[in-house]
Amino acid sequence: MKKIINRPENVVDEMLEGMAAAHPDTLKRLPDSNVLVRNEAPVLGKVGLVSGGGSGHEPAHAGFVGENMLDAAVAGEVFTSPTPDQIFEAVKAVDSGNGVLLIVKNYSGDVMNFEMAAEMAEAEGIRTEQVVIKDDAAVEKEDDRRGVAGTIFVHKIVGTAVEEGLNLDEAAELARHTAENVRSMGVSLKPGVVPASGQPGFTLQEDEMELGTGIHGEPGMERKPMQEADRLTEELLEKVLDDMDVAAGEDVAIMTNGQGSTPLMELYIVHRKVAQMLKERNIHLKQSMVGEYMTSLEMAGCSLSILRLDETLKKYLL
Amino acid sequence: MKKIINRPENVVDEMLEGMAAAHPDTLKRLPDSNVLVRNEAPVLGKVGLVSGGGSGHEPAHAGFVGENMLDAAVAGEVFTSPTPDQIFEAVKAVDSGNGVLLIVKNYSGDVMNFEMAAEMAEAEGIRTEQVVIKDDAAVEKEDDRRGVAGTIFVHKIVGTAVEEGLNLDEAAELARHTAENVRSMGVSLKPGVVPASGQPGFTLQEDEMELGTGIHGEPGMERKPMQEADRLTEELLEKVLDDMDVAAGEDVAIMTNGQGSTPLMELYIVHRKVAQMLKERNIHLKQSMVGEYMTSLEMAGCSLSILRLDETLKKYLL
Amino acid sequence: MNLSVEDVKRWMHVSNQKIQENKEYLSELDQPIGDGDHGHNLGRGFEEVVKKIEREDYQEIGALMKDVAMTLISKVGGAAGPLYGTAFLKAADEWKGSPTITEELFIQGLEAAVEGLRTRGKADRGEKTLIDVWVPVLDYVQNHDIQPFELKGIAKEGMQSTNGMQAKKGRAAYFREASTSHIDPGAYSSYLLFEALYESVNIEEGAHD
Amino acid sequence: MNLSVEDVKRWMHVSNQKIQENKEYLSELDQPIGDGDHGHNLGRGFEEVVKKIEREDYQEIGALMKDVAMTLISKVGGAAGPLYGTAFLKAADEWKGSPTITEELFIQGLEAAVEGLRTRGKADRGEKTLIDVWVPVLDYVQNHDIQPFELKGIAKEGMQSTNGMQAKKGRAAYFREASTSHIDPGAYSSYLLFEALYESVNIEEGAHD
Ligand SMILES: Nc1ncnc2c1ncn2[C@@H]1O[C@H](COP(=O)(O)OP(=O)(O)O)[C@@H](O)[C@H]1O
Ligand SMILES: Nc1ncnc2c1ncn2[C@@H]1O[C@H](COP(=O)(O)OP(=O)(O)O)[C@@H](O)[C@H]1O
Ligand SMILES: [Mg+2]
Ligand SMILES: [Mg+2]
Ligand SMILES: [Mg+2]
Ligand SMILES: [Mg+2]
Repeated sequence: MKKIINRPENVVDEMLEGMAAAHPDTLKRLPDSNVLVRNEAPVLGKVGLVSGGGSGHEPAHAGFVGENMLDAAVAGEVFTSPTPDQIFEAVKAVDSGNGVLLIVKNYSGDVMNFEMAAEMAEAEGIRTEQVVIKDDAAVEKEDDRRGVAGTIFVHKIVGTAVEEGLNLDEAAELARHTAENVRSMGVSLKPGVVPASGQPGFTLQEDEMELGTGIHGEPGMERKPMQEADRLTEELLEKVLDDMDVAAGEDVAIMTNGQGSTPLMELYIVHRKVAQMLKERNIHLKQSMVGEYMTSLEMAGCSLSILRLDETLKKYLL
Repeated sequence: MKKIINRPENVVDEMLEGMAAAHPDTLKRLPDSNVLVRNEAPVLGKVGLVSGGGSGHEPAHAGFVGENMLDAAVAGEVFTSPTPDQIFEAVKAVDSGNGVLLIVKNYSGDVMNFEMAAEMAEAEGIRTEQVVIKDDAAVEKEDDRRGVAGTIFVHKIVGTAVEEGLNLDEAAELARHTAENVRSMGVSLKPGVVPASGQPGFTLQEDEMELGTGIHGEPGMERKPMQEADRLTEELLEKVLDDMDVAAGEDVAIMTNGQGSTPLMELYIVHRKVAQMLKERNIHLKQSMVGEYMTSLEMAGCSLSILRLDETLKKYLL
Repeated sequence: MNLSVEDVKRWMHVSNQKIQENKEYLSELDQPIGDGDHGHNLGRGFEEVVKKIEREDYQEIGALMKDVAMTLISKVGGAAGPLYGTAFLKAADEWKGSPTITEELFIQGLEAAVEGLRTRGKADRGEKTLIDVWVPVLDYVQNHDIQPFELKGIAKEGMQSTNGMQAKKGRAAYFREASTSHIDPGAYSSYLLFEALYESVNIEEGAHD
Repeated sequence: MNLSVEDVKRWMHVSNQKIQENKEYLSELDQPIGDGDHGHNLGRGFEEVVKKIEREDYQEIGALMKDVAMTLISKVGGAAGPLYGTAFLKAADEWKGSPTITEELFIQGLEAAVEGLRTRGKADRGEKTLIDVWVPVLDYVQNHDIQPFELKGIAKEGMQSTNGMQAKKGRAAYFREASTSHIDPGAYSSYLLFEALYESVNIEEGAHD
């Protein structure tokens, strides 16, 4: 597997350096850290918003740092949660005295590292709240559900809301409310390759696909013969609609997310079927996001995330 | 090669349907055509801006339809220029009586089809101007240079300028001026696969890369052993800097463009080196665009496009 | 060699047959020195051409040829669409109002077509394009009694001559030296059109025997 | 079994050696039921641990253990970082101010560490995690005279017992039935730590013979 990198152990550092060099008007890198912080941070009077996770999911998370989004993003090694000291640096950098909300994806490592960071913050007198996102409809048991692409909806909605003055408890409440209304389901055709190992995370035959794959290439519900776009879209969309009992007449937003190497052409072919199916069910598609939001290196495949919209969510999203 | 599609002959149609369904607030599809048009078109008093080309380069071109960008994008079959009748439909839809500027990439097919469309428009009394973009520094002879990712700079700058009231001649002049100050150079690691044939456009060994590849996978200057990111970036950037004799003290914008399946992580690693090199040469990096702007299906690799900025270009770009 | 409306229709039908039969081969020729779509592009176009002209009742050849040209223009795309479209459109102008094409008209039509190709493609002989078939064919008809079989032979020679040329125009030009020792796909498809002309006239003559 | 500052330093050195030697193996264990990084994560951390503790002069074990814990916390990441970090940090609290760890202190430290692991990981025995090594080891030291060799054996049994369990916590849980018939990588690395303890004490005892 060919990669445009230098030494594998430097990919995260060099990527962050590149991001900081590319977007000096928006963000800066905290010295000696893997934290990218919005230039204006800490924004006076505003609750700070911090997210993060392993690297390899770009543009998540640093790509979502900015106005109406995150105040800081913390990058771990590739597919490895960031460490508590780094998260804590981010918390300190964005706290304006109004506390900091941590948006965490439900992976053991992420949950534990953010929890430890929160303990460090508490010890220093900084208030934090954590919201753990569990949007992956592929997993049955609610507690085990992973946080995947739907997390971006939470960033966006809460990011906008805190800009308008919500306090920490209100922000946490809104984040939980948003998370409850998000479901995601992914399918993968080809794994990504972690730079350090140079090995694919799993193997699939030419005629196979894997339904419900996680964002690090962990396996999902089942391996199936490859299907055409419309059948595959039906499987994904029906799963998320059913899982949340979306009813006729409701309003939704949909993210059709590419996992890294799927051409945008294919994402739009999928999205076309999504729009058709929603129309048939009289569900109103109020907003579409089609592109790469939460990737897994060069994994091929896509995920659908649905957000059920009520008046509150519409206010901050649309 | 697995693809998320239905029937290969329907990919363009279904993609366009998906785009229209996803972005109803921005654009609409002209009935029975492969043309996506900005909702407000024809914008009163404004010169119309039309571009297009084969499909498979998404988000180019329909992804750039909107305010301060294109009024319409015409999609051909995959990697095949659109036909004159389709381009002519686009011209008619965006002409508000102020004429239409056609931004064409320098490929025989594109040039000829746009030329015929312009003849059709002339026959109907619609004034058009064509500007042919030749930004590919990989090709020696200026007339043979292809139009590649740097074209997006022209869309953006002229799109903004016509919004501010430039007339057709001024717009064409600005487009030519922009084009003269753009150079691009690409490298590919892995070809894309055209849905109709299911075959890769070319083959490269695990340790090979191809410098100067075109956006349909046509070959470039040379095939070389795979290099690490910094060396590869040096080759690309030196080529474009030298080709345009960019001198110390000048201002530039850089687009680090992914060709389809290259992780954003890698693009930022490249961009980091770009920023370093420019700094060393005392060339000022005024704007960075890092991401997928002009792809070739799932081709792996990247291209660098440089725009030398003078006061006029800064005014419309920054 | 006089061509009636029916003859020209048959020419187009046989052309379509040949293009479809050679679709994969034409795209294969386009693979090493282009983007591998020439056969598919023309296949898409000629399929529509025969559909279109079957539906219509033509009184003269200009209208028929114009339909052929417009269909190719709107269905083929790429480089081949505007080139063949322009060629047939220019010929249609010459043949407007004529229910039969005489040898003289045929030559005039071909002259106009080649002129159109040159202007549209800004290409000349020896640049490894379909021009390398059309120009020798024009040469031949201008200077000889037209024998369809000979005309086909000339087209074939032209097509074969592109094997060995370095491409200067179109996508193939990016392959530089590597473009040599391949037949140009556009030259091959042009050869097929002239072969189809020979065969449709031949069937015709056979039928009258 | 009494442990001096030097003993604990040696324990950490031997632990590092074992982790580095088994880095690829640990990541391989993590491949089929995780994301294949466990060895690299711990390797990165323990390398820093020995660098850190080499530079410092410790008067007591609490400070030494705290440095170990904080280094693991800040260098490992993933699930293993906070787990091992928490375990060592809790033990460090128990060992604060003590220049030597007596058996009693050792037991207290281990109790605190396991308590920390349980709270941090919200996991229990039988869920195919490193807990399945730590809990039996704690059981053993609470109920027997500590024989480092036996302790190592208990750790090994615990590690082996994870082969056959279905994972309920961590990434491995997503593999459900497929996670059975694999050794848990965290259990294996925990076994290595206890093996390192045995070997460092053994060298020590050997050295004193
Ligand atoms: N400028 C030109 N002048 C004449 N013929 C050309 C020119 N450019 C391309 N061609 C012809 O077109 C053929 C390629 O057609 P096709 O593959 O359908 O289009 P594209 O190159 O756009 O994919 C070439 O083989 C060549 O004969
Ligand atoms: N909730 C948990 N409780 C206890 N141990 C856990 C838990 N989650 C994971 N582990 C342990 O961590 C190990 C995986 O560590 P590692 O691969 O470094 O982290 P990650 O899973 O984040 O890649 C597992 O083998 C398991 O022993
Ligand atoms: Mg990991
Ligand atoms: Mg083509
Ligand atoms: Mg072609
Ligand atoms: Mg792991």
